Amino acid sequence: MDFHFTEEQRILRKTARDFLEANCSASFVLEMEKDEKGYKEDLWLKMSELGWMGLIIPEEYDGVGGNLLDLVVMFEEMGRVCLPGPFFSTIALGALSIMESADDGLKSEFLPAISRGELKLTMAHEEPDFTRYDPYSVGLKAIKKGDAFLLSGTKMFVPDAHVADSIICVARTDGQPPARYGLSLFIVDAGSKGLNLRPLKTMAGDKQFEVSFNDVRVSKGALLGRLDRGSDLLDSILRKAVVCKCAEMLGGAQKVLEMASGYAKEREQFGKPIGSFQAVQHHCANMLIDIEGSRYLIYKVAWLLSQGIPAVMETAACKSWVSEAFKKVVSLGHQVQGATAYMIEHDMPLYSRRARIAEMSLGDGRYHRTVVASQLGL
Amino acid sequence: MDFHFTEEQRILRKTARDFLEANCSASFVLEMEKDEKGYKEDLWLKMSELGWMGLIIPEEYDGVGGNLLDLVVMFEEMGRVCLPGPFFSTIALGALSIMESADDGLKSEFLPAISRGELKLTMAHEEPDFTRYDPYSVGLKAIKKGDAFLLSGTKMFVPDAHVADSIICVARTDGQPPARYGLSLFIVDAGSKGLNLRPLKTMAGDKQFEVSFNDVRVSKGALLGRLDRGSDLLDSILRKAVVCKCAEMLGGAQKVLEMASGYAKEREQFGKPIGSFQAVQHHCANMLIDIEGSRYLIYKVAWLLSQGIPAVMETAACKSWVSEAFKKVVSLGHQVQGATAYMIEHDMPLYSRRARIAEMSLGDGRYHRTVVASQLGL
Amino acid sequence: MDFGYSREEEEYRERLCRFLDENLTEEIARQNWEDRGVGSEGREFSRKLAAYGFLGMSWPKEYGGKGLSPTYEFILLDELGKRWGCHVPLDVGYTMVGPTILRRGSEALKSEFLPRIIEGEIEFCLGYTEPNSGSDLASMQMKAVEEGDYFIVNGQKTFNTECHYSEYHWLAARTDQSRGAPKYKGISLFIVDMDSPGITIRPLWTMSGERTNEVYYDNVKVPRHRMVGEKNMGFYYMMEAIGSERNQVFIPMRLYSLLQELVQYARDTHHNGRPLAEDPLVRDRLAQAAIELEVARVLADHSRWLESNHMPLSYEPEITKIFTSEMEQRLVDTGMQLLGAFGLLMEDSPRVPMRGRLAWYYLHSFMTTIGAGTSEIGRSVIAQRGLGLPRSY
Amino acid sequence: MDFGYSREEEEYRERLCRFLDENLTEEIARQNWEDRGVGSEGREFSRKLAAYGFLGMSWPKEYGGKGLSPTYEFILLDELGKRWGCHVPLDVGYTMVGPTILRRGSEALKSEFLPRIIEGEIEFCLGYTEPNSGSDLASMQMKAVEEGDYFIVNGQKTFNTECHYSEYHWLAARTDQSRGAPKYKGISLFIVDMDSPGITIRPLWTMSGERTNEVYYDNVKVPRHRMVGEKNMGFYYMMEAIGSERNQVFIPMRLYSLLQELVQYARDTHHNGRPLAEDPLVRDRLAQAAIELEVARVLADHSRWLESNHMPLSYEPEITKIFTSEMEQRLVDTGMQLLGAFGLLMEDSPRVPMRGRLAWYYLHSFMTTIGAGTSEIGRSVIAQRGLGLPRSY
Repeated sequence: MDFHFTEEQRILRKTARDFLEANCSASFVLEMEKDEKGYKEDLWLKMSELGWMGLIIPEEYDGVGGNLLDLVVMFEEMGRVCLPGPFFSTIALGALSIMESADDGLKSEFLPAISRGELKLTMAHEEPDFTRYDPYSVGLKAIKKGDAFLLSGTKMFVPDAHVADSIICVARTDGQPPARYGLSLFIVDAGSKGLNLRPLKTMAGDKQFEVSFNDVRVSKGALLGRLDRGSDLLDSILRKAVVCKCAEMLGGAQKVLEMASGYAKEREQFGKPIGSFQAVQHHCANMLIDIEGSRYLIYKVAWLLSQGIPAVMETAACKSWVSEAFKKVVSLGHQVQGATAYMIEHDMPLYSRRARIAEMSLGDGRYHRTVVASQLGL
Repeated sequence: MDFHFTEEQRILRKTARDFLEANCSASFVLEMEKDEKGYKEDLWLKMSELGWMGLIIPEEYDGVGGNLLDLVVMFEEMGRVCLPGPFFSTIALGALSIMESADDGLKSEFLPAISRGELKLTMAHEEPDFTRYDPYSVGLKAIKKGDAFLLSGTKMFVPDAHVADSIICVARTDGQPPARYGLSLFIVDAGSKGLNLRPLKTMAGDKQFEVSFNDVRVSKGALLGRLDRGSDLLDSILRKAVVCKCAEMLGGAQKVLEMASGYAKEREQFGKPIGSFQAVQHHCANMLIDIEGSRYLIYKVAWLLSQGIPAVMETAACKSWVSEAFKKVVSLGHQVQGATAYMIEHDMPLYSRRARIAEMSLGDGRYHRTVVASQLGL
Repeated sequence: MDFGYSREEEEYRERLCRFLDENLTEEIARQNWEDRGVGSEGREFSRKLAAYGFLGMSWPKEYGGKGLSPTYEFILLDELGKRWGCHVPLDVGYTMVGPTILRRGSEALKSEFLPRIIEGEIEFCLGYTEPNSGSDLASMQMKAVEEGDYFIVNGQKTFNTECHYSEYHWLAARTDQSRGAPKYKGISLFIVDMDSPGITIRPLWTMSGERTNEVYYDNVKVPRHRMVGEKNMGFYYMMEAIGSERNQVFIPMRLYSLLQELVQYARDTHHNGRPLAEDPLVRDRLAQAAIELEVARVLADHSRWLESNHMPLSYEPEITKIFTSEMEQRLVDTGMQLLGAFGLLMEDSPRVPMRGRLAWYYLHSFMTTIGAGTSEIGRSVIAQRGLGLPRSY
Repeated sequence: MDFGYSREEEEYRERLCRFLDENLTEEIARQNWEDRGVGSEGREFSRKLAAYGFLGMSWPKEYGGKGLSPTYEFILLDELGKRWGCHVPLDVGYTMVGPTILRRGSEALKSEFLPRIIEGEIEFCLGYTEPNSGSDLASMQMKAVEEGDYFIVNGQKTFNTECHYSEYHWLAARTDQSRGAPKYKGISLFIVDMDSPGITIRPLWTMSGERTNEVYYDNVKVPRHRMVGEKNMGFYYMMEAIGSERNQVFIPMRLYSLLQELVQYARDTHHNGRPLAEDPLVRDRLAQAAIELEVARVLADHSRWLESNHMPLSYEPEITKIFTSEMEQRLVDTGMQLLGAFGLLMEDSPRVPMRGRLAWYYLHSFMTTIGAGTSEIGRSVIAQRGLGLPRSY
């Protein structure tokens, strides 16, 4: 049992905190919400120079060779400032997918370029015809035609599709939704013919897309993992991505608590700091309780997964809990900080809007509780 | 719109309050929990002399001719002191059933005797084979044999069966559970051959029984309402009984709030009354909010039903809400009053134990929310 | 005990419903509800509402009202609210300022303002909150110094929401600057022309897209006769109005349309071939929301009944406010659970369900438990006034 | 970051599990958990636990311990807890009194008491709470006046739970009666033989059937050498011990068996031919309970890790306590929703499911957020110590 981060992780956190505080202010985030691209290439390159793109990528592929806990530290810091841009898509959905696939050819092709900041990825998974999250409710068809596959169907909520060089597409090669069997993952070049994007407009101004595939042709070399058995690979990718998403939320929640408790110490009404009112104290205490639980659960799951333990139940528990916790924290953060924090220019709405995006991303609490229930033997 | 009670209702409340405070102390209630019979006949007779048994019974049957709101006032006061004994069973389950049945012969036979306090009734409805409340999950069979019916099966959670003179038994005369069609109600003489009681032991020491029917013979004159179509009658009986049960809970909740806020004013810690601490204030405020909502919803439903409006959704909403509210109120009541109120001799546990009994009686929140959902068109 | 309406009241409701079904659009409803500023359609609707005789039912006849029971006003608010959460378009004047003018204003102020309010012609904006005076409103610092027939007003207000389209500012300012005077005994109320020289308005935009304002007063001259009631009594007037204001602002039926839209969504939306409405979890949560709406309605009914019968309002409207506002937050969360990721989409997004109303409601919902007094202050008020607990601060 | 156990720790756990599976019965577990008094079976189990070497793993060797990490103690508490919520049978001495003797007691006290605690031979009862001193413990009035080699003690304690079967009272009493002294600077701790002349015990029965006690002291003579540590420092000793005590008392795994029994019930119980486990509402609620148990466990793990590594404990054990105790109440409600009316039945009723454990848990659950400090005090402690907010009282 050891809750210490390593010296390297502490340095990583400090570097990330300093860099992001200097380069990613709240007004920058608001600006990027309105920006069509949603991030700045020069910031991306700076991050790349710091080695962040390669953080989790093995050294043999020009990466830093870090582990999932290193990545958790990074996402905590990014969540803390609501960093815009395709880092999550490229690393947590993209690089991790390729690493999990254990396909040396694809690794050589993609990982070094990702490491160098030259390549952006994303994943196309959910679909408009399925109105609730379920990873196996996939209807987009990939039909074998000679040495290639033809992909047809529509994907929803694809993050950063407008800047991705390649899209990892979850397709059905056999069976009917919601069968777990019959899914396959393909890496699709974003410039492929037949790919069409429509930007969605979400409450957080993040960049999500509807992506339609009209007979998009991919070679059989684009298959990631095994044909028809993609769900196994998908599950292991999603578990790691879930922890990264939870870490993002944790960073945001921690920042909200700091804002709220800071405000409670300074803001005076009735002749004293509002933080001396028990109601405000208890709101702040409730935030801390929810955050501490989230924090150690995230670290535990990251540790379990980094040990190669599937941790199906713990990961689902983590996403469900942290989603709910972040929601509660932003509610209380607003309640403590009053009308001022309801203004769009205040930092607070950045977090309360993203809390809902993160809640729905990679499965909401409802979905993950169904996983926990099954794991309980129900 | 008028939230005033009539002058008669105010007098009724005052009389009931005074009488019950004088005759039903907390220690008496505790004593009755241990008593096999669970009530005192002399108290029953005094209540009868006050006209309480006949309160809701029409004057033509020797009753007082009151309405459902009068009965709500009475049950509030009874809930306030946790009155033990078969009043609820006899009146809310018994007399109301017979009145709803619109059978003049049965009315003449039963209502005057109930009015005079000479007859006690109860209803046998739920069954051990059905593990969740659902009024139509009835399997006890009534088979026609000549001019009579033979009843076979087992009933659960039958209140006060040990002192009832007659038991209104919900039986299946056609179809299979959980079909709504095919239920019939019979009035069974408690002395009938083949009837067996086993006392259940609940957390509130109230008197509930398992009642088994082994070819119990009843004449066809014992049929209450129409054959096979008992569910219509049952529904309208249960709606009124539900309001009475909610009124009982309201009286209890109000008393808990009075205890808690009284304690908060008197108990000092850190040199001042604990009621000046915001956390305690907010607990008390939350109790009041839940109680006020319960109160006016109960009055509204009682008024609707007394106007002959079925109020299916409102009644179900009422039971669900009031059950949850009473639970929350007793939790907060305990939290405000600390360790002292955790002692069995304190009044508080009377209410917290009964809150759960009442929650489960006549359908828990879960069940009633399914009714509301259907009424919403879901 | 009677939860019914009289035949006259029901007839009024029917007439009103016909009118609203013809004249009220979602766009008009949203202009007010979302504080987007009441535009020409809203102004026209307001005048029409008045012209058809639906405004002023409970106001005295001498100012253009009909002298009937406030119950009619609540019927109006309920029927408006049922339609996309609409409110009286010029609601600050109609539901908040007007009643105080009626209670405390001079005959001249009454004659000047009340008829125009009832005709749906003018709007006011509240001028209470200051940067350092939120929950502790009585600590306000805006100064009004008497000079002959005028008050000279200086200072700053914030979160004054309707200022950019209102004709008048309903301003609270400190008129007793002497040291040692209790802070709540030195405040007066004024009606200020928004186009008075020296007033500057700066927009503040909320996270849900509404505009509110900072308002700066720089030696603004306000005629003495525009002071409402007695000098230094303003805080008492604000407090005596608060119960009735809550009754007029926190209208449970304004949540009815959101609930109905969610029910409809659950019926119409399928997942893997089955309507969401069949899922016991969905059913349980939507049923709970419907139950809470029933509760909110009886709480409001009770509090309204007190007002309609001129009985004192104490903690009761505070309960309605807290319950209704917190219920709104729970309802929004229920909606979010139902819609999942689709609930994140804003109104002009492809594939958006329910015209993006849910996302807007979410963004808006943070304000409901803060605006017009926080739930925390409210609960202490309930404990102290409703239960007699000692003061906590 | 490492959430694993060492090989030695895992081996210890395996050995322990084998022992518990053979020797621990539900009856023994309940004697302690339900404060029914530890009977002869419990005493025998306690001695056996010691004899097999499972007690004292982290205690110094000179007093009979093994000088290893406190992690072993937590493994013991977890494995006991998993089995019907069991605790160390003589837990007050083992988890609360012993550590303070070790930290603050004289060499004589250590030698006298520690070996017997580790041998599972003796039990203590806490003597803190008084009728007028609950949350405000430092206001206690029990007096201990020095007279030669003795203190003469007078006064009353209440809710002193294990007194009727313990050998010793772990008594806090006021030793500085001078006016004006801060109330928390005049309290000392004593070890008092429960059979000392002048002690009277009166039973108090709780709503869930446990016995607790009022304890009256009438000129009870307590030898001076039975004072623990320095005079007037008792309150500080109580406070410095509180974090570790919470770590030892609020064991999330004690809720594991209840959760498991509920899952089993949902699987085994049918309604109209379908197992309750198929109902999405049941699944959602039980999953939520399992998730909360995961959260409680990592909170406890973190707080334990601080203790095991001799880092200061601040607000962390308070979080574990609040979360675990409130989670218990939610879990019980989840159980009640699952069992419906059958959950009302007590253990000796016909047709009772789960041996009536759920009804007992419900009755017991009211105490969890009050005993050992209320959630309200706890949240203020968390806000003040964990976040640096100013004092509220």
